[in-house]
Amino acid sequence: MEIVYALAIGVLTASGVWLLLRPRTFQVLMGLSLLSYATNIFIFGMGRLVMYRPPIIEEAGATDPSLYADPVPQALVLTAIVIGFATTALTLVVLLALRGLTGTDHVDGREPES
Amino acid sequence: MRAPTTRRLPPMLVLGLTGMWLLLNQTLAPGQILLGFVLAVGLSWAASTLRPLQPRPRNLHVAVGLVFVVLRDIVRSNIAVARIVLGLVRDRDVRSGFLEIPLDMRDPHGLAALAAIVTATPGTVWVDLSPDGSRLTLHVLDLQDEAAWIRLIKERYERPLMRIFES
Amino acid sequence: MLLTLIVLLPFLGSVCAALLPANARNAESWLSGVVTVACMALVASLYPQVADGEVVRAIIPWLPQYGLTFYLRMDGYAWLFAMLVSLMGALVVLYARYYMSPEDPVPRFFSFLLAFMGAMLGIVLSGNLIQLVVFWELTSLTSFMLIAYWYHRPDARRGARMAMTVTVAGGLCLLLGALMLGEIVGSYDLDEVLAAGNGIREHPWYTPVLVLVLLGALTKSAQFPFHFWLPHAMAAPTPVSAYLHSAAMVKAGVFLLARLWPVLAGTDEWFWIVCSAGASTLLLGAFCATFQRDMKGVLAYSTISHLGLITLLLGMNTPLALVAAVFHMMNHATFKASLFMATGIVDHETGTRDLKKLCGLRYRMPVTATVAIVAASAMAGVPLLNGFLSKEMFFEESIIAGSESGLRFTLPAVATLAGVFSVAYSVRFIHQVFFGPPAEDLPRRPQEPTRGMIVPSALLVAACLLVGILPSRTVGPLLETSMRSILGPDLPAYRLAVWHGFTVPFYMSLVALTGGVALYVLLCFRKKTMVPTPLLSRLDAKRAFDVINVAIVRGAGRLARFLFSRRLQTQLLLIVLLALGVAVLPFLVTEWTRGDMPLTPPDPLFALLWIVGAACAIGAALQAKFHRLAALIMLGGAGLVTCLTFAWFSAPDLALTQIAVEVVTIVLFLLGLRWLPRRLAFDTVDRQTLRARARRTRDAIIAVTSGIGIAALSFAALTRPRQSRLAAFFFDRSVEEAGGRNVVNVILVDFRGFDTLGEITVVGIVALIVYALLRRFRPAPESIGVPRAQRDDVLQGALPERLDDPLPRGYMKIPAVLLALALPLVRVCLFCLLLPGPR
Amino acid sequence: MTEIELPLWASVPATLLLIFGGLLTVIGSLGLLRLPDFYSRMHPPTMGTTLGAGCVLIASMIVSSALMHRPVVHELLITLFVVMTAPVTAMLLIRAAIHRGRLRNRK
Repeated sequence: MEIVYALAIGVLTASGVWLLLRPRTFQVLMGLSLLSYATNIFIFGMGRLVMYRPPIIEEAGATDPSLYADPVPQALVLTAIVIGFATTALTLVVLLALRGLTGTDHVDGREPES
Repeated sequence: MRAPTTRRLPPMLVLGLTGMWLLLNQTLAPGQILLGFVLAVGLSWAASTLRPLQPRPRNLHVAVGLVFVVLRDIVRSNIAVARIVLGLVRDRDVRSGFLEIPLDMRDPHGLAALAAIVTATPGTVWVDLSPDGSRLTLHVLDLQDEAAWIRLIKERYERPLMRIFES
Repeated sequence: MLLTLIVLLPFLGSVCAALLPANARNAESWLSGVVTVACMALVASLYPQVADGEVVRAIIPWLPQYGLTFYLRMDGYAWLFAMLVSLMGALVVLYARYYMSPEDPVPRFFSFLLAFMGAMLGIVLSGNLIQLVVFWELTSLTSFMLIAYWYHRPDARRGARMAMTVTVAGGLCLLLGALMLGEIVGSYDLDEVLAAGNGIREHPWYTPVLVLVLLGALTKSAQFPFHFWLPHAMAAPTPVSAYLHSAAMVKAGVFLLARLWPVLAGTDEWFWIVCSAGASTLLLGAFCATFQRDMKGVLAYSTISHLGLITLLLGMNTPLALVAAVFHMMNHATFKASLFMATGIVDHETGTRDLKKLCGLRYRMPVTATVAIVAASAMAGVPLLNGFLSKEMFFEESIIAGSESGLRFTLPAVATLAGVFSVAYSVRFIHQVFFGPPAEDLPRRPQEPTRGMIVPSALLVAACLLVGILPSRTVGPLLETSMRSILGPDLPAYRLAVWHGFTVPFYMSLVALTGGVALYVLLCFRKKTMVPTPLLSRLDAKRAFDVINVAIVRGAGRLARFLFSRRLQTQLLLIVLLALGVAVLPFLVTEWTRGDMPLTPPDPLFALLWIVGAACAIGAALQAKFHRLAALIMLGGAGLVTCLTFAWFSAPDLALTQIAVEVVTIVLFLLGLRWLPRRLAFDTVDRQTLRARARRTRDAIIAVTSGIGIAALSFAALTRPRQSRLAAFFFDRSVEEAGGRNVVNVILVDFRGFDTLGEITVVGIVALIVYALLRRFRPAPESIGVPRAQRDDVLQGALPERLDDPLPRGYMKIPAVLLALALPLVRVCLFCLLLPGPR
Repeated sequence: MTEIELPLWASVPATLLLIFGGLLTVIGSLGLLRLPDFYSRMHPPTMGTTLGAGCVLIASMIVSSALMHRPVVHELLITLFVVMTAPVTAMLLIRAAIHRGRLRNRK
């Protein structure tokens, strides 16, 4: 399980970084999204992989943390997802505006000379 | 079809939304009913600004009947398509194609209901509606004789829908 | 606490003054006058305590564990300066009321003037080194604003910038010095610092500390080689010059030197550095002042030279010299301020300050003339005036110090020479402005100014006379207390008297007077050499300053161009590489090990899921250039798999959020696609140059490396047991304290509620930005037209031809109806999720 | 996942319904593979969305009602939404296909 998980993070990161280094704004945007997936899963994984034990307390009183998944990374990731969405939307609009202003969708705002 | 500017609350919509609210909350508590009603009124008012024309369905017993007809047809056509897919129809080859149906119904909600029915029954897909709304194009998986299909659509679905929405 | 009030009052006043309407000249001046007078009264009210030699303190702890407290202390010396500052402030305010013309925006002026006064009082009264430096910089800032008051004039802007640069740079040095002092002493408390004099002098850091502090002080009080900013600061309104550049700000430097005198002075370094700076400034200033055309220029250079005199005195390492220095600070403040005011009057009435043009004003402005003459002669050191006394003491000290330091003749000679020049420029100042035939070609017809402008300078001149005639009765006790507060018990006996008998200093001042007059007469005969300043016009410190400025700016630009690339691609590459390097480091230090936690059995379904997910990710990476839609769909696939992963490892909330965000993001992307340029594979494939291929390989290597790295990292982390006390904390608390069973939600909305609030704020800000960007959205020309997919519909007339058409026609009709019907239902569901139901 | 014993009257029909729905969906997907052209491929998946989904929903209704000891009818809403949204997607897919066909004819 852990191996699969780690590999998944790796693949997501790799493709995200690759896209991040591309010259076209759209590619960079996709790269950002993929990277944010990778990051979220990574942070989430820091709470270790726990199955069938969502951090929802069944009965009040005696609560043993080892019975549940770690809620802290989940909370962090929840925030991260929303913020990531905000940034993605922002980047998208910015790149559209850039494309409208500069007439190109190259990240540098102008086509390379070569 | 009324003018887009006038806003009257569509009663059906309000009732439907209230019922839906209760359904979601799984209660019949008076407070919930009231809340749902207020919510429904507000929402359907908002919706009526977005969507000026309102359905005025009548004689609902027809609708009940129609529902059962449609359910039966769904089961049937499922089996039919399954047989086609699994290649159980040896005796003849399956010829699929487009089918043009002249329409008498103009009420958009009726048409919407028709579209829902047509898509819900496997074997027929709604393709196109001519801009003037006089001709409907379907794509039928197993198009044996077109006349039968046209009759089926008009008899089984269009007439009751017209009775519901346009009478 | 009175002290706090003294410092606070001007700042409050400045805030109020800034809020007054622009044309409320009287209100402004009343406000400022009240504030300044109140400060003066407060300071005066503290005199009895101070006179008994006790130190008034006000301590407001701020970060006591770091030795940072807001600490005000007032001893005799501080009292003297506080008095000086507030008194001058009051007079200047009165003067400025009449000087400023109605069209000047007075609120700015008065508010900055008051702020400056507050900062100055802060310097004088602060008992904490850091705090002192803070106020020090505050004075630099406010003086910048005041010099640039007429910011439409380029010379004002330039002068302001120059003064700012020099003084603030000095202030930074001072800050460093203060920090080192604090390190040496172990506390920034001024009392302890003053107590630790010997320890500091023996400390190895002594020399750097001394140099740094001196840099601060000398820049502030315009000592050579930093003197050049003061003449250019004369672009300020005359009240400002009278206040900042004669009485208050330029005195801050020498004030600090005298304040730290017990700590830093008494060594040879001190003697040589301070004395050389002082002496050179003294001579240079006096010399230049003799050849200025502008009245304010003369005054500026004479101020420089007098400050040099004070510095020289401070450098002499003898208590008496210190006494003389402090005494001369006060005297100089009085007569120089009154002279500035007189200059302002002349400027105000005649419209020019040019010594060439002005002539014979005494016929039209007798009162001003008298005032100016008395003040100028005080500056020249004519007997029966305060300038004479301090100059006598100066000569005397120069002899003593010279004999001690082996400069037996140099120092006295320098002193006398400076005296000669000062007499010369004083005489010139007066003679050319007020004597001779009345000038005709003046911009305005001069007459006596309103009483309000005369009174302040007249008062100051009266003070000069009083001090000059009855020194021991007037300033004697004040000087006594202040000196006692600096020097403590070992205050030498000295005698403030007009007549010391026929001593060497007396002859020296005689020489100075006669020589000065003679020099002026001599120069009058050879008028053509008057301007520009002979043999100094070539080496212009200002030009050097400008050159250095330009050099610095250029260098910065070059450095930026060297370090920083405008190209986002390069920047991203650098960032990624940096992150990669940082991540690699730990692997290099400690070899990578897999944790000892047992692996959970791999679930084939999960593996399958992630095979799909990986395929989606890679596909998106490969397709994003030419087939955006496909890439987008695969991105959605990857997101979906992520969401399922969350659900799988028991994080239902995450799964829900992820799916919602996923949908919205994809929809947004789809909306955006329409505005992006078409790019087809075949029109760029042939441009696969070698460089492009190399770049792609490089990027691929980077990407794969980072992927492997993060995979290894996460595997290493996942296989180690986690120890987190946080989880236990939240589990214990969430039901009792927050009354929620879903711990994640409880954390978000309850324990870390403020984080969530901030997050919501971020989202709101983003929404605003998006709105702003889209309002001004200008699509690219080729994507304005109807998209290809809709052209046929246009041909068919399937689009609604009127906007108020309730429904589109043709094939889009039914979807419109259905969605419009579905919308309220969806809304109901959303409300149901929103309102906390019985669940 | 806490194990709760499901009463027989609920488990048997639920199981049957699930099997039947799954079967229908599989057949639909199979049709997606086997049928020749796009338009006819549109049809079989509808089985999954109509009867298949219906069976699954009814099963889930039965099960959850049995678990909560009260009738649970949320699934009706799901049916409603499916019925309302399915035509839209179908129509838009068809439109895309038609558009593509037009393009191909132009070339």
